[in-house]
Amino acid sequence: MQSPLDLSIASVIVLLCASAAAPLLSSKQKHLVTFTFAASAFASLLAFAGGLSALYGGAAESVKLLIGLPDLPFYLRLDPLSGFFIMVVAALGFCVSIYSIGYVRSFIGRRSVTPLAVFYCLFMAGMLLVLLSDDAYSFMVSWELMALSSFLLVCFEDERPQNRKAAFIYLLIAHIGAILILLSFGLLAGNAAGFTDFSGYTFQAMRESGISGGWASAAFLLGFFGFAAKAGVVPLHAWLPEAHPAAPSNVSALMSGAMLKTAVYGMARLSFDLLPVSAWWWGGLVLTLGLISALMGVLYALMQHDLKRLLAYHSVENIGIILIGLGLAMIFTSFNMPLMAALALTAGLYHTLNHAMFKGLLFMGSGAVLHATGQRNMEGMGGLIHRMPWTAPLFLVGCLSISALPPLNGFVSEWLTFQSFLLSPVLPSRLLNILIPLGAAMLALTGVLAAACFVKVFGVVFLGRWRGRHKTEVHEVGWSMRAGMGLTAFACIALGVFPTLMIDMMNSIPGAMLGVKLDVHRGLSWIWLAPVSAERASYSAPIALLGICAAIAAAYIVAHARKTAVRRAPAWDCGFEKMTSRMQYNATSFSMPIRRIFGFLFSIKEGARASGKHPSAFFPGKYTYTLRVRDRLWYFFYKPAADVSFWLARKAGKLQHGRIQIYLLYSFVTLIALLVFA
Amino acid sequence: MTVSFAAQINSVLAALILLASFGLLVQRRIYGLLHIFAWQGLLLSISAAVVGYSAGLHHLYISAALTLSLKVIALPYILYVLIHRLKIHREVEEVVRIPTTMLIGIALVVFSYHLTAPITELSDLVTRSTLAVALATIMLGLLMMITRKKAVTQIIGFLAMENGLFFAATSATYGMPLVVELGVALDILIAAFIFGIFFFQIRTTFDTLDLKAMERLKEEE
Amino acid sequence: MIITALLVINLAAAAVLAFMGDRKLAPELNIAGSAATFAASLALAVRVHDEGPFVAGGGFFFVDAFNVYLAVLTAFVSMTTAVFSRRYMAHERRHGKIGHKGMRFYHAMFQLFIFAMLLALLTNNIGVLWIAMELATLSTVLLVSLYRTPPAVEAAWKYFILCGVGIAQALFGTVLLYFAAEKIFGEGSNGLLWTNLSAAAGSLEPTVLSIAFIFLMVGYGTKVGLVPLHNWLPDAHSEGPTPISAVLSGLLLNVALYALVRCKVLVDGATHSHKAGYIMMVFGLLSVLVAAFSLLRQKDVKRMFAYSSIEHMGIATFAFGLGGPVATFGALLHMLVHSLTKSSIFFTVGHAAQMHSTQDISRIGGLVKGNPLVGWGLMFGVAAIAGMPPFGVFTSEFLILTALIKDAPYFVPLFLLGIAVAFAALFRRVIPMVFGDAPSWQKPIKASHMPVLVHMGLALGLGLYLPGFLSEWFHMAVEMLVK
Amino acid sequence: MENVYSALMQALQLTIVVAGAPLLTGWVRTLKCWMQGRRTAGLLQPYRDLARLFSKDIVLAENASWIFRFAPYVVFGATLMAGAVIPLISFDLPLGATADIIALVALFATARFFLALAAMDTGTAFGGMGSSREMTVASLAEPAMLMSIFTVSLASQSTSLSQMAHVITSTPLVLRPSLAFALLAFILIAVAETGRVPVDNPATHLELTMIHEAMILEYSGRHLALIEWAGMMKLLLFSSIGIACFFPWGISGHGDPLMLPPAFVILAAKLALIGIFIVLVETGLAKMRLFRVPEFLGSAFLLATLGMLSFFILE
Repeated sequence: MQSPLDLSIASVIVLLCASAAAPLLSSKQKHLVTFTFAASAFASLLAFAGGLSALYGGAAESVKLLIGLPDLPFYLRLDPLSGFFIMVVAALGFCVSIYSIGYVRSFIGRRSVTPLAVFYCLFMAGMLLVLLSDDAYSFMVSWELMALSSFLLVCFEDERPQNRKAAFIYLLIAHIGAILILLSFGLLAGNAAGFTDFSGYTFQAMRESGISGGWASAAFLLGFFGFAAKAGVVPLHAWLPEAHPAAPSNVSALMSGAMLKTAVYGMARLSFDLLPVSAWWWGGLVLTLGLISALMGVLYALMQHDLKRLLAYHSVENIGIILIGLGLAMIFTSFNMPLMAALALTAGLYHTLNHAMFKGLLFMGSGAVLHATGQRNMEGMGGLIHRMPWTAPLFLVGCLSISALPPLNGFVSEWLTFQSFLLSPVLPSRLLNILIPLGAAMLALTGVLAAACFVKVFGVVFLGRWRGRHKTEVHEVGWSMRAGMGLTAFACIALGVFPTLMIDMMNSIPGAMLGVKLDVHRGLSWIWLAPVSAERASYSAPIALLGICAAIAAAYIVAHARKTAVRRAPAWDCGFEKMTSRMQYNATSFSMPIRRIFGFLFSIKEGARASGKHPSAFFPGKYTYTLRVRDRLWYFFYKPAADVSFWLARKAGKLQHGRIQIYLLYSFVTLIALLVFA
Repeated sequence: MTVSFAAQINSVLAALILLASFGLLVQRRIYGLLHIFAWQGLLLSISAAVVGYSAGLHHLYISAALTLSLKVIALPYILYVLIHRLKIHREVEEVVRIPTTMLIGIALVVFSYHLTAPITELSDLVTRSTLAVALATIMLGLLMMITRKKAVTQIIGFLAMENGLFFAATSATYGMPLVVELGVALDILIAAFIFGIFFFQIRTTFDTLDLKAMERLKEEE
Repeated sequence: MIITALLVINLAAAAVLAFMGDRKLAPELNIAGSAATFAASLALAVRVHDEGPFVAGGGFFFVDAFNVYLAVLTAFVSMTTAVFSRRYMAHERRHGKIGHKGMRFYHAMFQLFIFAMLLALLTNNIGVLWIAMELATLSTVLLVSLYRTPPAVEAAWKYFILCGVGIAQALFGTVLLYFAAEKIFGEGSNGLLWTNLSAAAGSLEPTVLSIAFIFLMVGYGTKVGLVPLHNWLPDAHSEGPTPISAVLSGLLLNVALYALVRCKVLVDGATHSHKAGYIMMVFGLLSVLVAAFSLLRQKDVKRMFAYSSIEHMGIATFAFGLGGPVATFGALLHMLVHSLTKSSIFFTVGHAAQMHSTQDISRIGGLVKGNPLVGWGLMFGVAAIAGMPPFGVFTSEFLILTALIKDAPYFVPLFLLGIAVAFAALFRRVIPMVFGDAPSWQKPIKASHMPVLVHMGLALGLGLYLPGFLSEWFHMAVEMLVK
Repeated sequence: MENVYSALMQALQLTIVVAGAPLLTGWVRTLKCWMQGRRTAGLLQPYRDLARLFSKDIVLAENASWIFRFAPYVVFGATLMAGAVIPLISFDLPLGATADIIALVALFATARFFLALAAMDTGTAFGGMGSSREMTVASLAEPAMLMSIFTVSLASQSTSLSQMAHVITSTPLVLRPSLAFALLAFILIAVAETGRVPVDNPATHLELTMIHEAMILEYSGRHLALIEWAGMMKLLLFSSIGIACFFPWGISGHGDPLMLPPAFVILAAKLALIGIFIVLVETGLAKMRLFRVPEFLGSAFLLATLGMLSFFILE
């Protein structure tokens, strides 16, 4: 039996070898696909085993590699936290790799898939290394390796200019975030012992660095916003809805399901491990931004009709929910209430796992839909459930989970989050007592809006009738794609119905980070989830599921007691005749009431124009409705920044005036100035 | 002759050199520029020789000879030939009007005196007081390059700067070590050839030596 | 002995090539000469590695950890550039951009230029250092105007005049140094030997040296290309032949910075203040900012990378000014990796320009489809130069940034702004060049891939693993630079 | 013995929910007829309706998929599951701990989710309209719901219904302003959730005002029966949630059978009163426009928040 760390390192090596070997096969594309993704699936299995056993064992082991700076080799370390995240990444990585075998084949013939194969493996390796690395240098290297490879994956279909633009925005924001992280490490290392001989860069040294006060806050802020840029926290989310649709769907699944999680890992590592116990406003900041991201994310998602863009905005929402857990945990920690912190942390981390699963599932499903219909625009879809008998139910599972409906996994983590919200009255600060419940209400709003959004998604994409102008031949996807989705769907159900098993295993994380273990049974048997006390609140997914099934069975029996015929007929629809498929509600009309209620948050341009033979008449031949919903933050933040920098660029350009006398004058004036002032 | 006498001669020469560089600033005709430049070179070599004699440093004779051959004979001749061959318009055109240039020049002299005062305090050489003049010459050469429009005049300004440097070397430090002197001389010689080539290139590509033609490379608006 | 060999080889090669002219084997001979130089430099390196720093040629030469790695780097990059220029110049020759006289001149001057830089690096005499710097300028001036196009001539003229003036100011600074040294060492060239000066730095006259440093700063700073003395640089880089742009960016700037740093050591020793450091920091920061913002609106690809050179020289200068072991280590490493990466970028850019027969960014596209190695080479080159790991530039910037926020946090925002803007500008321009469909006017060319591969390989290697001896040298250099 | 007793209680409870729900609806309808001076169809009419629907054939829209046929069962099942958790006449329900009130709300949400999907399934205009509006109203109701729960749970330190009710009954009666606010909020929310006037009108088939009805427009036969039945149960359950949270007195404690008959009577009385209240409201008020609903539920949220604040400030 290998040690967990060995397993993880082995999987990284396998991935690197696969990406190195891929170009050699580039002449035989089919074999290339099979080989690469089989290899990455195998590597994921190794890593999964490693992560799981590390999480189960609860101990930390570390190793020092030979590469790196001479005085700063790469330090790798595997403790429960990183083990958990490795497990998350690997689990999703496995499913997505299986899925990719079928998905990537569809590119063959249209373009070379070699870059996709190479960078896919590099991307996986980068993510695993981020989670393993134990010093600032190797962390940054693997962090940027991850960013670079994912950037190249995003502009895989590089003929489309918007893909290139998306990739650019993504890379820019990611890199700025990386620099911020680097600076925060710089502060920690600078305060640690042995900065000048580079040994201060190890996380161990940072842990022991007695950084405190303003510097600690500065380090936290730098690091947090650095990671937030990667996680897509509002207002740093602008890249996310651009990059995810641009990337191939298997990559979007990984980026959204796994890569964002590495940012969460970074935040957890920074605020619970490297930095000393936080000031309460750190947690307050995280909580607030989490709430804003959750709400804004879901609202923007509701406004979308591009399937993958919509899902991308939901990633913003779910990252927000995860941050809520983290933020509450930090607040509780700052008031020295480790047990409650443990609950909040577990809630956040469990949602991390769940989100990886259902968002991976949903992105893979969208990939399947894209593969089948060749489009991402929901307005042109409908009725796919008749053509895709496998994809539809699997996608439905994803929808139910992300909408936080029992008995699936999304609900469990949101329920735990609510429970930790309900603990806030014990906080000694009146202000927090009053403010935090409002946060709970916002979370509730988010949950229901998400449900509304996914009624829209499933209803418009899979139900109803085909909305497209011309019929396209839609077909079910191949076995490997179904298998990939099926695995994640199974995970969603399992994590939803038997949450306690996983949560018990995750107990080693608060044990390691906060020094307390969480008892989620409170004396009840394993089927019960009672995080605080049996009297306070309890939830049992298995019983709920059984109960519902029993009730359904009973209802079925009752309903079928008397034999009645079933016949098909045109929809009645209040006797409305000549229903065409274009009269159905579509994504835009579905979200109209919500758009009207929350309209003030968006910049909406709505227009209706009569056209046709006599537009002026009361019954125009044609009526065109146009709607453009834009991200306000884009105009508050990004555009001004760009404008300012181009203005400055023009000013800088003026320096290069072209006249040699002017240049000589510069040098002359510089000389005089230095002589006078220096 | 006595050291003090040598010092007096040297300061006279310094005054003349300064005068020469002002002359370069005011002179409107190119041949006139050449003459003044040659005179300045001559004064330099004399002062070098005088210093060398008075301080008994024989390598200064060599540098004096170098100066004589380069700056009094070779360079002016080359420039003369070039100007003649390229039929350069005889008038000097300036960017800044002459009187203004004069005023700036005077300001520069004052500035360089103020700057070198603390240094000359420290020196024990007889010629130390001339350091200010050397610096002033350099600054005036630079000023000339800034305020002139033609390539030729810029070159002359450049060479005037070199004169200032040389003067600084001799007066402030009794001359640099011989290796350096030779190297510098060599560089100046190469530079001379290069700008010779340049004049032809510029002439052939722009058919004028006016620097106005060479303001294309800039950041477009 | 080794040193003389090292220098003579170039001179001999230059002479032979001057006679050979545009004959058949001239490019090969050019390569051979540089290769021999590289071998010699390696021998030198081995000797330094075994015996440590030493003075040779009656105190005329001085080799220590600081200049030996730069010498090896110079020899190496000159070799790869010679290899690159073989095919590149052949292409230019075929397309009649350059005549046989031009080729003769090119080869001879190339070798002379390398000689000048090696001399500047290895000499112990700061007067000779100055001479070598001037020689380096003069030998490249006419190479910049090699194509005889109006922009080329204009660029060369500006290069000539601005650097000439700058270097003249440096000479005055040197004179002042000598003036200060004379009182200790008396007449003769002892007073210009860097070893003596640094030994006696404490007793040199501070006021003189601080004034001297200002002249040296402005003088050598012009050659380093620090804002606001940088104006010659974009023109010269964009208009000269690409191999020359590569060596100018990759080597000459380094050598000038080397000269500046050598002088800074003396001044610090004399004045016992951080004044010189602050001046360098200001110059560096200004360069980073101005270069970054100028990058944003570039339309000419070589011009763009010229500005990026300014930016990186700014970073290195800033780091040297910042001082402290970590920052200095970073700066030394930065000089190395920047020259490797930037020259390889210029190689790929040169080929890209030939493929599209233009340097206009908007007319270059789809490189990956046209010539994968050039395309990916440019992509990864830019990623490296923009500070993406696992390439070496990241390593140095990592050290510099961490040291910066520790020692001078108030500089961080501006510095960060500069880096971020430069990053954005580079990728904004490069992504459309590398990706997308190949334009109709794209023509296949015979590209020389070896140099690019070797350089990028080294840049990558240095990012992941810094050899022991190298870091040893860096530490020694840091010892010498950080008193 | 103990287990058997509580199992019995559970069974009894379920039968009350399943069998009693139509009665409550019937009671409300009858009252309404009286108020409006119409002849009544009698208390038992809902049972007859259900029976009739069960015996009828089913007409499926051509486009309907398995979602459409599966939804009614889920709706019924989820509602019934909820019914097993809310204490009606006794506290000791073995299934009581299965879901606290948050999970309970989520169960109703599941039912709603499937109903909305089914409405989209037939591909008609009204179905989409119904589900869109239903989800909108729900999304506005939920935060207010949570706030009022939060306020109540502040007092009882718990979100498990039995526990909340138990705490209130076992502690001496104190007048809590927070609970008063929460109650008001809860009433508004319950009106919205159960789709009564003024938010929605269960009796209307006027196309553009429908919300709930628009969703089930295409249903017929047993499917419709199940949905209607679930709807009735939902009315009963929301009433009993209100009872458990705010007026739990009279619910029998652990293991005393003697208290059961009075508890049953008291429950019936409470439900009757609630029915009267509903009818008064529905005859007194007119249905409001859809875009007035946000204000309606917004005020519910405001009340709940006030309740929470008053707990921290006054108690």
